[in-house]
Amino acid sequence: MSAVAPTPSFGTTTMSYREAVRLALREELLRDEDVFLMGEEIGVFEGSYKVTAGLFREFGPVRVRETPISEEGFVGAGIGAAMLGLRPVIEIMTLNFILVAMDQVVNHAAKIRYMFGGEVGCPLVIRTPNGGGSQLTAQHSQSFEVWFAHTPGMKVVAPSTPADARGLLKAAIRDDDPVLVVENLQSYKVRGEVSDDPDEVFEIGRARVTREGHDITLVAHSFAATRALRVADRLQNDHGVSAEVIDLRSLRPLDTETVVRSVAKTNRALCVDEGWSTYGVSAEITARIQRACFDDLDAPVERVGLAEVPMPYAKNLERAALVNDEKIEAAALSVLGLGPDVFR
Amino acid sequence: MSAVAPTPSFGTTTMSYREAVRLALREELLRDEDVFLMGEEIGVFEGSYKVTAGLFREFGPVRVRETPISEEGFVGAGIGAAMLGLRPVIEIMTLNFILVAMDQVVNHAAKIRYMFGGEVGCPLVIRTPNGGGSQLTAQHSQSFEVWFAHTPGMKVVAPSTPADARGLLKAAIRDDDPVLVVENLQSYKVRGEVSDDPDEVFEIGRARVTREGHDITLVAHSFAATRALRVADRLQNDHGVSAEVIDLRSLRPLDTETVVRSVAKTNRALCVDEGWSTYGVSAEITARIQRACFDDLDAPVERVGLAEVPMPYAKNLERAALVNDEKIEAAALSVLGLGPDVFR
Amino acid sequence: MALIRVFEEEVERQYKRARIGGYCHLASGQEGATVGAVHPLLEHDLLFSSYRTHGMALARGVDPDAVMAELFGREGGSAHGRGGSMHLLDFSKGFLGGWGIVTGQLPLATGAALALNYRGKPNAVLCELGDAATNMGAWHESLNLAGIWDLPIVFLILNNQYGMGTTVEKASAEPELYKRASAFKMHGERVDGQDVEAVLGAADRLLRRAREERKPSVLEVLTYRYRGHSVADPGTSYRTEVEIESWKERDPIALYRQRLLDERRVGEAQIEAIDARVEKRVEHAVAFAEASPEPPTDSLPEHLYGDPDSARQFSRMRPGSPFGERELVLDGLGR
Amino acid sequence: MALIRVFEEEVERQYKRARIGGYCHLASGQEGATVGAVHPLLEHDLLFSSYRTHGMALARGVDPDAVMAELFGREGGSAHGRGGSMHLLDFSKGFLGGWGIVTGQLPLATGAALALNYRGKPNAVLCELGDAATNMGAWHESLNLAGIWDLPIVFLILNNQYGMGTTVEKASAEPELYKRASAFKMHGERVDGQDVEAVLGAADRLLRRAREERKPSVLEVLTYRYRGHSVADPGTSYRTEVEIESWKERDPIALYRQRLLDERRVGEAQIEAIDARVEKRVEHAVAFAEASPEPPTDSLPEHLYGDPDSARQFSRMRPGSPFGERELVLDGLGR
Ligand SMILES: Cc1ncc(C[n+]2csc(CCOP(=O)(O)OP(=O)(O)O)c2C)c(N)n1
Ligand SMILES: Cc1ncc(C[n+]2csc(CCOP(=O)(O)OP(=O)(O)O)c2C)c(N)n1
Ligand SMILES: [Mg+2]
Ligand SMILES: [Mg+2]
Repeated sequence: MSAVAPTPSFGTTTMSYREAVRLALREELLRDEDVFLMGEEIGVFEGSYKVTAGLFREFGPVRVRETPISEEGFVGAGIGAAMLGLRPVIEIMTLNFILVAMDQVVNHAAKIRYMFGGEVGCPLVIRTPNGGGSQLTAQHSQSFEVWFAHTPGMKVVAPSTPADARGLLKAAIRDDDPVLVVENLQSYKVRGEVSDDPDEVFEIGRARVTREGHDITLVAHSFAATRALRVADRLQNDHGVSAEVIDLRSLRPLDTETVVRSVAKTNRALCVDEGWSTYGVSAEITARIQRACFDDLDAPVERVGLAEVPMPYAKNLERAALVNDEKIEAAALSVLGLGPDVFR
Repeated sequence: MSAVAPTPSFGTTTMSYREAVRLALREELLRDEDVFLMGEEIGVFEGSYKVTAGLFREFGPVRVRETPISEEGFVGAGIGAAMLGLRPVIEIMTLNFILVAMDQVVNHAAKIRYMFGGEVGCPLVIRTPNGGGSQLTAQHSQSFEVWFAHTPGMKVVAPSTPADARGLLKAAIRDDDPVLVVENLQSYKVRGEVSDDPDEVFEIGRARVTREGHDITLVAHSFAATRALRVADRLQNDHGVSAEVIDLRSLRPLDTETVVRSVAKTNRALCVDEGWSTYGVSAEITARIQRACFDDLDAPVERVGLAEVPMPYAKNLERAALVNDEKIEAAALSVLGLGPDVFR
Repeated sequence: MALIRVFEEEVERQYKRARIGGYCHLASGQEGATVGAVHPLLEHDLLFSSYRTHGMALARGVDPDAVMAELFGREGGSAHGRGGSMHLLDFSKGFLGGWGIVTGQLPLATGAALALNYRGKPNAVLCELGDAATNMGAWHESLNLAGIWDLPIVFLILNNQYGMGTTVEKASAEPELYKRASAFKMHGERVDGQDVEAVLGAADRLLRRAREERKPSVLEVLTYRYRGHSVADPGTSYRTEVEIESWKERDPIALYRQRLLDERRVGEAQIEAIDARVEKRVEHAVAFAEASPEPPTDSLPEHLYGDPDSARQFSRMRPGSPFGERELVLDGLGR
Repeated sequence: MALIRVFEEEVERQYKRARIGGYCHLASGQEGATVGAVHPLLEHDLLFSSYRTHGMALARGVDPDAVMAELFGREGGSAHGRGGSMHLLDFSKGFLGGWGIVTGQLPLATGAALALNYRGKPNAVLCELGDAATNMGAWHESLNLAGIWDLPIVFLILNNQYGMGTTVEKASAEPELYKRASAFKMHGERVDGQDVEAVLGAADRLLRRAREERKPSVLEVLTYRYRGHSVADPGTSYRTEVEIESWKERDPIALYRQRLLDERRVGEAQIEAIDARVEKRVEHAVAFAEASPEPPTDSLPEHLYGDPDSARQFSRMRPGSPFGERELVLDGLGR
């Protein structure tokens, strides 16, 4: 399962990220009888974010299983079913709610195979939107996927494009280990080309250089990778800066190799994360870059993240808290020594 | 509450870390009627690790409240009581079990004050042992305190000495915000001097240079800070290396200033963590050092952590997985260019 | 009830004009349940609710101006614009929120009841939750704690028949939710939520029991929301027009008015006067909200920590800190 | 029963000799409950248990050699030395663990029952838990799911009167635990655990019901552990000698033997033969465990991931990786 480019005989279709996720689910439901979906309101209601629209009608209540509000219970049920060889794909309505099921994920799903000496596995997928940006406030706007990436036994992917949303979700479903797939709420409306090849599956653990450049490397995942691409264009147009952009796509495993190769070339790096920076994803990326590229770096690796407060409601406060293109641009210019030192 | 050295008029007593925690609890129970303890088996049973021994007999069932096994329920109850101005000190039997209460801690305790615009607070303490080393295996040997340190609204302290165990726990109890206190299981038997001053309270957010040196800085928290001190002695005795040791003591707030001052002097740093390194505490410390000490560093900042597997049971495997003095020593020599490159 | 109804209708209008954002859960149809349950609370009693909380706050006497301003995200809001629709709060009124995680408020309310006992206060806690919330583990743990600790609390289930789009029958193995109290040897009962006086009677009785006998209980109130789960949900894919209409025929406000008129407890003129007052009150709330300033953008870091030493505690964190984290180490910490 | 008793007595001896480490929970006194409940399982039925699991495993027919070797932390153990006392497992026997988080196994067992239904299998799941575990939220969620989804599962409460040192009365608002099934409209019943045949009869009936009618149920078995909560607990601070002795008078093994003799179903000689066989079996297990090698230290990273592509997936992680993480990116990944 390493096809990266679409097979020549297949065309592509333009679709939204949301549609790409749905397509992946539908294709995998068709492909493998052991695959089933489980989650709150994914049936008649068609999903809180309408990702599963139409699937209940097509596949019925056994393959698309509606659950009560009991994340701990049904995440655990998914794990138990996965131990018996089924391939449950669980939707957690938003990442925030996984906290009530944390014990099942961290103490059970992630531990099972190792703790029992390889005698039983857990081919489980949990997919869930994260992030802020719609005034959903403190309890509904978080991006702590880093916690799962910290957990041996888990795999964590965070696609930013429709093609990746489909190709990585399919990989996750076919993978024999527990995989968390995070889908930033702001990514759902992102549009892009998706291959018509039903077997296009992307390898987990492979970052992608989504834009080549030579002055600075922007490293990001999920919606921040979309932002980084936009900012790279602005940097080019407004400042003549050639930024290389790396979309990590996977947080565990992490493709440090691709990041390091880029920074060895550009000699500067900025890590961007929709979540909080402190003890966040960008801390790990930074730590690895400083070590692997110690002699290459012309400036310290810098980071941009969410303001370190619970997400406030008021529009102006939320806007001030979120990562945005302007902050990334200012930070990049700062790293390049071309703008004020925003890090002070 | 900034007294660091014991007031001259008070002497000190040698005691174990466990006794120091107990002393802090007893003193604060005596000092403030709003303080009460809550947790599983902390009463008649005297605590799974006997930290609360004697307190139930002395203070009775209201001040030392035994709970059923319902971490989500009683952590939440602690938060609710704290909103009304009480100062609950909750014992979670081991950190591993906090996962079932994760939502209450992260989505509630940490968010309350900010989410309600400062109209209500949450002066809650959760204290809990973490770590491995006694063949307790995968579900009982974790150190993911970094997740709470990632959470704005939380404070996280991790004392390594008896004096700190008492002084920081007392500070946590008197603090108006939610504080997680982690007590590594291996620290309970550590002995040391504790001031007889009942009002000796240490400031949260202040790291300590526990050993001065000039060749390399070892940065650690909790039991790893105890190990680092031992290794520093070995480095001195066996290799003539002068290592400075910094005990972080607090993870959020983090005293980067003290770390940076040290590395600016030694020009080399090794971060040690009893937990997993990847996306762990040491990633953040490394990221901050590389930025603040970019021009000072003679070698990349390196990290030593727990092998990235769920903790295995077999003694030899557990020993191989854990951080130990030998690994730290080898890593330090490697950073200094005095030994084989253990990082390859 | 009238105030809540008109207030929420205005909220929906303002939401469509994008002056209110985020999740916004209306409770039109549930006013009888809300007012009936909240009314018997005494001054120092405490109230917790879920995210469907506008009516709860208003019934508890929270200033409509502060509620509307909160929805507008203004400094004059009950949470100074930080909380929004789901996170109203008025500590001075014993209204302890507005919470967004299903069942998250139950352990908190249990702890508040524990605090009342701890302090020897004669008061009680009322904790609202939805029907679907009874399927969460926190429900079980909270009721068990309340049971073994003899806490003065009433768990108020507003059973509006659905948790988003899922019926009670589909989600709960015991759909007669009040019976779940028996797992804790606790008293539970069910009442018609469209009859505000019936709700009031039951709530009053159970709250007294909580205050006087220090005994917890469950009160299930059967009711219905006319609108979708939130303003984003048309509320039609999982239920029929017929069903909605049949509930509207037993509208709690209309029923109560009719009864008051039938029993000659009030006259038409008084009711008209109430309606007029309510309209005015809501207009005033909108005007207040409009006039209230946005929170200053540079107040972003405020209210994160409350301990007076926090700024000093965080003062040494700065070097090497990332962009985005610096809010944390500005002096804005705490109040 | 005899095998379990003697096996666990040997375990305690070996623990004292430090050949077994970690947490180690003995169940002497509970053999009637364990064997009675597990015996009626059919070949493709599934069994989940808590951490007090030696007896469960042995009753299910897991090889005593593999169990003892696991306790010794050897490669020949049922989890190849990775799991220890709390995490026994034998997939081939339908014994799905040995779990350490109180109530953690309930959602898993519920999911296993779901899988049986999904695949149209005629079998059932038996899921053991302790009395104190009924106070956890996961209990509630699991039973509710089992109820609404008509899952073939029996929740087996081994009520040994204590969760560590806390009595059932202190911890559970409804101390008659089987009654808690009513919160899910589920059948629940209670049986004397010292009478192995009574347990067997009840378990058999409820398992049949699960298999044939696809209906979940709760079986509460009253029993007692003679030893402390774990080998680290003397088990005397929270209960009296008198209490312990009174339970020992109704020892399940002695009672059953007496009944068999009284009813002339076996003779003394047969019992002596069993005892001799059991002694031998346990001796054999110890010998096997002693002879089994430690897991190779360089196998530390094995079994972390099972997907055949995992090694490739992780292959690009290496540069910049910290010391301690490198196990992850060696080729030891997976089996
Ligand atoms: C733990 C958790 N899971 C899911 C959600 C998303 N969610 C919000 S409200 C809701 C339905 C709740 O229904 P009910 O308890 O009946 O209350 P109602 O909305 O009808 O007032 C869901 C699923 C959440 N907020 N928290
Ligand atoms: C979530 C969680 N909290 C606490 C513990 C620690 N603990 C282990 S066993 C136990 C007591 C369990 O009692 P019970 O369910 O009655 O089972 P028994 O030990 O009596 O067989 C406790 C508190 C745990 N393992 N998991
Ligand atoms: Mg509802
Ligand atoms: Mg028990």
